[in-house]
Amino acid sequence: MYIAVSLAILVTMVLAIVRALRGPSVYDRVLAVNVFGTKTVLLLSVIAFLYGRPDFLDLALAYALINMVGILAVLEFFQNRTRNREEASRD
Amino acid sequence: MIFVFSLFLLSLLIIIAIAIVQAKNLFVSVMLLSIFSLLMATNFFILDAADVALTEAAVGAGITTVIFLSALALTAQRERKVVGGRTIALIAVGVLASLIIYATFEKPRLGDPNAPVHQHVAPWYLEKTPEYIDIPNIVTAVLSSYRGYDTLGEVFVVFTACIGVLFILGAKPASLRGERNVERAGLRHHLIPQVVGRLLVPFIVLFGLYVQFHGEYGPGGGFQAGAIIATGVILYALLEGEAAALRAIPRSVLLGLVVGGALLFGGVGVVCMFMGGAFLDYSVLQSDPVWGQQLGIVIIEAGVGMAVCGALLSIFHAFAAREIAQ
Amino acid sequence: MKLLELLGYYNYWVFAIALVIGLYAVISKTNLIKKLIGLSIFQSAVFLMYITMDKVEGGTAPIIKAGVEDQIYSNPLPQVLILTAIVVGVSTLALGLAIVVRVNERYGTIEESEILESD
Amino acid sequence: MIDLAVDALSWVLLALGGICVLIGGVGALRFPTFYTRTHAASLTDTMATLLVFSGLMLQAGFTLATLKLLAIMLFLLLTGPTATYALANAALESGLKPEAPTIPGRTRKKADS
Repeated sequence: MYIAVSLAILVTMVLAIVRALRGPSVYDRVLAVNVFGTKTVLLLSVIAFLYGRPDFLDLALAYALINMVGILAVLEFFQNRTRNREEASRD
Repeated sequence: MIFVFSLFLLSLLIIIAIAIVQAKNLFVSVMLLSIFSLLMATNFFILDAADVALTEAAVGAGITTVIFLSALALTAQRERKVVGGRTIALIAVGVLASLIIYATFEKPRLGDPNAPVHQHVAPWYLEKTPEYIDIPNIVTAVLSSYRGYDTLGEVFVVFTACIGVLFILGAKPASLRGERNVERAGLRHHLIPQVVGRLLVPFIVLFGLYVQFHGEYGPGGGFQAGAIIATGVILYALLEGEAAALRAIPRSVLLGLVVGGALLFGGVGVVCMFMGGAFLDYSVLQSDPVWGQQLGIVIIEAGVGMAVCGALLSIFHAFAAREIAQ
Repeated sequence: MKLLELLGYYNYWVFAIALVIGLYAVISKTNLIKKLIGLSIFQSAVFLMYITMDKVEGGTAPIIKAGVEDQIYSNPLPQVLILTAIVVGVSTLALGLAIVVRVNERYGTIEESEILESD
Repeated sequence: MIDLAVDALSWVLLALGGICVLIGGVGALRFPTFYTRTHAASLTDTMATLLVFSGLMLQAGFTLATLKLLAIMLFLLLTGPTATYALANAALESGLKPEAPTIPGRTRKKADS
């Protein structure tokens, strides 16, 4: 059963990668990164059970906690860029 | 079965690597680089390297993206079209790739227990660690005790890189426009990230401390903990604005962490010498050599964690300050 | 076993290909940030090779489980080397990016060809 | 008997979780515009996470692993939708308009009437 679930997650990872490669907008790529991040957490948890070493869930926990930081950095990046453009057009 | 996963993930790694190099938009490259890092961490995990996977996760998930995005905000986002020189480069790397692949057939295959790597010092580490140091995580034991010199060197490299970034970005830019020097608000007007992020920051720091002090028993240690705590503070800086993060942890404290961590590491080594042992030989710190080793490892890991956390945060603030100044 | 033998070389092949992809970016791209991205791919490829070497068949991560006899553990040494190298890698990457930022301020571009022209 | 029932329940949850992951992945690939794709992707963030982690928790029993799984699940449920929000907001702020797509060869009668 673990294998079936991990296969489903792997297929979804491929779909996310296809989305990341095809774009078309940069936001689609960021979305794919986000989907890929959550899928990695799921895959790591399932693999920990498949291995029979559930004490290695620390890695999944780390990703669950800090995956969002990258996406928030993207939000701030776009926000600052938009603001700079507005200021430049006002000048 | 797990090896089929590995095969699959490694193939994805190649596809992503090609896409990173092909992408004309540098922002897209950076985004794909974070997928690359996730894949790399999963592969490390499958190859039994839980500590390394945790390090890659701590560094690759937040800090690399944040630093790259700050650099992109300060420079151009698109790559110009290049003309010429492509074919020669392609031929050169093609030849190199086939040479390396040809050479790999001489290497022992994956997981071969008789490979030369597994014959030299590794069996000794695995066998003697319970006797000499008595902590379950052998990676931590090797990192901070048997190969303490290496780790000291690496900590000083991180220290030097941090000082270098501070020197290079610390100088005032020539075209400083005075009145534009306003405080960036961060994501303060986004209510949802604000609430969730504020909830997460203490948990990230707590998890970092867990990784720091649980490093003797499970995957973890100073390097990972430093990176995770730095990520937590960076999240705070993203949410509340960079100035608020600097008010919480001022620059002087950050520099103190970097210098203090490196000095703590070196200092323990010198104390060992004064107490009659060799440099970084912790056995002499206590009357019982095993206890001495354990005490030494805890102090060393704390030093590493302080230095890494301080260095990464100083680097982040250096980039962010440049962004506001421009 | 057959499959495992094939895979035993596959990891090294991926290492070789990822290495040359990174190298290609470093030597053929003129954009300085792209060069640094290539450098970090190159670096990751080297990490992959080291970690591939640490794997022992039927082994597990080198964290001793209490009360379990004759368990095979993977080699801790490459893990130690790479663990420190990852953190060092990100700080040196930041140093490189800092230099690129200063180059951009001085020359107004991060394309190598244009920098060479303006000098 | 109880063991078997718990096992069966956890398998059902895991299978449903796997199906949810797949559906979300296909949606994120096939949907026509960016905002619809975020909608599909959020299915994998919430429902799939809940199902897969509940299944794993039933398998783990009362151990430290269950606690860790619970923590991972809670954090994922918190961060996933937040990240999606942040992303959609970034797209909106940078001027990507949420528009209904016009698919050639397919008339949208309901929307018109």
